[in-house]
Amino acid sequence: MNCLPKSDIRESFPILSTVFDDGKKLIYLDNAASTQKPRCVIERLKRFYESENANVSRGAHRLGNIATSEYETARDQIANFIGANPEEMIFTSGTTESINAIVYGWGEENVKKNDEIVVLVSEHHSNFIPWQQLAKRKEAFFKVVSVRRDGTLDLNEFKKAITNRTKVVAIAQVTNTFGVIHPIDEIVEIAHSKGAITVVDGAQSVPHILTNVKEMNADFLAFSGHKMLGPMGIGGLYISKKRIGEMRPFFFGGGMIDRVYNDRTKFANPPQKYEAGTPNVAGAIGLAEAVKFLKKVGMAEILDHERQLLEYSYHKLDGINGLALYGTRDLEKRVGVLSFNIEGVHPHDVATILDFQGVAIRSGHHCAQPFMRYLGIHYTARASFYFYNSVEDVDALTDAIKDVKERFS
Amino acid sequence: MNCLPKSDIRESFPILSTVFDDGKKLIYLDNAASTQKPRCVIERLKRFYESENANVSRGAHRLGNIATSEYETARDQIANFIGANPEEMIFTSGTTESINAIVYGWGEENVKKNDEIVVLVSEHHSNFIPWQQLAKRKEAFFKVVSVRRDGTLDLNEFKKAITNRTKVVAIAQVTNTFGVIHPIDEIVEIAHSKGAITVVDGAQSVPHILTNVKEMNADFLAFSGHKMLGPMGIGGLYISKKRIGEMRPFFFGGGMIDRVYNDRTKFANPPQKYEAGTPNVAGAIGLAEAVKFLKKVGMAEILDHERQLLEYSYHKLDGINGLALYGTRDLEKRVGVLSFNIEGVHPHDVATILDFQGVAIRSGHHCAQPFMRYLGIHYTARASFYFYNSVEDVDALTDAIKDVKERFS
Amino acid sequence: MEISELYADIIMDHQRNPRNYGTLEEKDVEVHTTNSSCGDEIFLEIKFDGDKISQIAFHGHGCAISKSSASIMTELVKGISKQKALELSKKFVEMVKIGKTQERELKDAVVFQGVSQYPLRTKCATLSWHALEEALKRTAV
Amino acid sequence: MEISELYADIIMDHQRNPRNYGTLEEKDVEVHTTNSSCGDEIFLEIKFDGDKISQIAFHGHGCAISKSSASIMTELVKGISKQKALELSKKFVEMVKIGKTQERELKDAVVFQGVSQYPLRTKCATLSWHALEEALKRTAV
Ligand SMILES: Cc1ncc(COP(=O)(O)O)c(C=O)c1O
Ligand SMILES: Cc1ncc(COP(=O)(O)O)c(C=O)c1O
Repeated sequence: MNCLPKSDIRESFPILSTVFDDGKKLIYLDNAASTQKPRCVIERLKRFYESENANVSRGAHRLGNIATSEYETARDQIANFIGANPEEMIFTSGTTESINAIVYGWGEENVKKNDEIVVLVSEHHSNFIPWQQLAKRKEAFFKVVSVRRDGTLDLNEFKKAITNRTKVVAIAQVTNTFGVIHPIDEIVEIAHSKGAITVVDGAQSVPHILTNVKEMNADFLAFSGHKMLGPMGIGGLYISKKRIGEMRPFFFGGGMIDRVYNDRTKFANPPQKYEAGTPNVAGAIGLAEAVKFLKKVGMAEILDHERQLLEYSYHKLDGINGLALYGTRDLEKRVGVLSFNIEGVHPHDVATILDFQGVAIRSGHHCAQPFMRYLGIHYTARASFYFYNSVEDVDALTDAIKDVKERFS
Repeated sequence: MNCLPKSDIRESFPILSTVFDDGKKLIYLDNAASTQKPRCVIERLKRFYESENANVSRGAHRLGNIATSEYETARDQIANFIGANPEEMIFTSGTTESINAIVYGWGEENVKKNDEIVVLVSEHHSNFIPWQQLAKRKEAFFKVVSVRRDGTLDLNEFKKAITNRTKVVAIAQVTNTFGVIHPIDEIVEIAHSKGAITVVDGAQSVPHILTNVKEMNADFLAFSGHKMLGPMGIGGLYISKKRIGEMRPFFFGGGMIDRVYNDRTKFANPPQKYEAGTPNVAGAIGLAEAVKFLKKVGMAEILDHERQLLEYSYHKLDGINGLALYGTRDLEKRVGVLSFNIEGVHPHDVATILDFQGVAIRSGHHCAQPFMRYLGIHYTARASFYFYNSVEDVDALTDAIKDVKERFS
Repeated sequence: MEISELYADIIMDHQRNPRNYGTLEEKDVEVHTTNSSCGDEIFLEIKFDGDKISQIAFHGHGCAISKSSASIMTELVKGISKQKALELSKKFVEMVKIGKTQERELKDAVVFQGVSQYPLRTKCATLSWHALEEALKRTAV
Repeated sequence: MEISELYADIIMDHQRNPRNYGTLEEKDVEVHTTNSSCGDEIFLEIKFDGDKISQIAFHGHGCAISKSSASIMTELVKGISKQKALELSKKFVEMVKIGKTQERELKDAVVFQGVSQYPLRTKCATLSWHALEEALKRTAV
């Protein structure tokens, strides 16, 4: 299995050569929702199921040994990718499960009445509702901090919002709506200075920006495999050494115990303690393969490429009458997400009309209703790039946008 | 893709033709831990990632439409397989998550101080610890009902254990230790007659016995895809119409909402309400393919075949000195699980020595420590059959067992 | 299918100039329905004259499909009986589900046949019809 | 590898007739260690003579690998200094990890080289050695 990205990276992704029945070519610009999978990841899954498949850890046979050692090697590689130690990273089904796991495993025990939980108004529902509901259960304050209309955070405003009563600060390093990169190091530092713990939603950052949890110094980091070339149904949660002692298991079951008595249970050590039941072994192994691919492409190169596409998009679209482009103009503070609206045209219509041309984008509230409401808009259309997108893809996008404008004018 | 089981069913499973480096052929008898995957399931995953991959529901592009409709079709087919309506079945990562979901979504709200939660001593940890811990949090009584030493349940004893204070009865329809089939209809009826709700752990029954949740009349049924030819990381939870109203979402995030405000959230209708975040679309589709395969083989034929292998095993092993075969001798009350011990030989050694011959079995407490302790044994060795196992597999097993006995005598 | 089939002239016309758009001074029933998969919403108001829909108006926000569908729906049902309106609604919903219809009564609404190819957009086309059904149910005797 | 290599005569001999099996009348330290992945457990008791391990005994339950390994371990460390015992332990653990060793001092314990091919069983082989390390740690000054 050669996983080296080909000179033409697109060829490593079978789906990218899709031509639909009507002759339209697929131009996939919905990467913030889910990325496509390189051949090596698809083949790795196949190989696992064809020659290595077994449940992990508790078997004493050859396949069990292979599955177990591949699973733990996957953990090593993925943990290493985010700068963590293997025993600090647990596998989950994705960012949503990871964040809910923090809420159940850490929040239920540690958040008390009158504590404050702080999020930004621009959070994805997966990093918003779990905290909102926890606050409700605990009679804690759920504090929603505003951002600027361009999606960026005013650090001074943020600082004022953090008090000695702040127990949790939960923030996406990169927003999925506008692709804005928040100054996560400063945010973590401010939160810690008041004694709050920090939860970083890395769903949109880990796939696009080199991540090092130790430098970031966050207490928790959540991410999804499917947004970074990996299979669906697998993701990760980093738990710092400091927090792991305060966290109770959130799922109970097989594989996470030392001894079970009728009246009590002694749990295993982390990471097993937090991984109940049969894990998604194939998913973990597939994600490890994805991470290898990303490393070979290079995280710096990925971000750089996305920025270039973003700049090129602005170059082609800027100044068009009635076209709103959202997010800060300082593109250094952005990953390759382009949210926009065409005056008088509902973004669903934009998406459908683009889709006729084979251009796949997303439209809607992007699981960020509080942010949309705050901005006074209902939805946006959103194109999101990854390293396999090309300048030609952007041309197709921008031409199609112009076509919509004309059609509706 | 032709998924019709070949005349020789084994050929549909690529891994079953494995020959290891040392020339030993794989004889896979660890199906209670995880089953192998037919080619059509593996190919279905590949095809999804190569030509259909996208996030579901919220996209307005072609791939999103395909993924969404395949995902919902998968739900229809899998729900139908267990006799449920699609809106009564949610996808989870497996039995363990399903049972924990019941505990968080239903148990936290409905179980009160001094209520009783009833399980059998023979439950798998995944259907034992979640309830034990819930009872602890709620100051409820956790009642562990004994079974006979052969693994069967004395219904009269069970009846006595159920009182008007019993709130939950959580029981595996089939035990993973000895493969004993419990009279689930009667159990549910007794529980309901006292007003208790019933949670059926179907991890070992759904793959082996035709399941109809409506006839069974249980409130909840949990099962795992990987134990029934499906991919890892996917499973299901049936929630009866009666209970769905009492259940709050257990995971919060994208895709399960109607409206999100800063201070409150209005949730979507079931099943979406209980499926937060990006689902394991590929897993669901793969499991639907697995279910199709099972249907073609025929559930009655599967159980029948397993019984024949079990009877043949007993025929070959019965009466051997120092060999303990566990579980009721009424093989009509069993699926194809053979738990045993050789006097004076640790089951880990049994498993390792069998593995030298290519015979893959499992040894240990099988995530049922309370049951092992109750029986006064530490572990058993366990061979577990599925429909693709043959009489020759059983011969290899029984010959190897005899070999171990000699080696250690 | 071509873009021009789904975004046919007639649809574009209704979305630019929706008929019966706004509110009624006098109304017997008002319904607020949302499309939870995207958040679009419609407010539908009806005044009856005996069993007949004598006046109808809608407002809200939505895409071209939902807006034009609402506009065409109000034109279709204005002046007809509740019973007849319900029948039309069933026929419309069936049409966008299976992608075709024989029903001439649906008149201009037949342009929404093509939406069946966009399962996620069928809800846009049926939103106003569902609001209508809800309104009729509420005022049923 | 053949079965007879992992379940070598010497291992089978020790598992049938474990040396130093049982308890001590007088002991300086007792350690209870479990292999959480399978639940096997060992109780290890030691009596020191100054810095030397003068008496040692174990009991508990475990597989042939863990039992014979414990038996061989007790024979190896009886009569030697704490320091020396710790060094042996490190060498043993290293050996089962990488699957080979040059260390002649490990004597009969070298039969456990093959266990490295069974990652889940290496813990069986090292269980008693970890108990030993724990015992020595507890009695360190
Ligand atoms: C009876 C029973 N319940 C629950 C489980 C847990 O299933 P999973 O590990 O797939 O979550 C198993 C499988 O190990 C089982 O056999
Ligand atoms: C910022 C952000 N957080 C959380 C999520 C949720 O991730 P998942 O759906 O993979 O659980 C997403 C993706 O939709 C996201 O973009």
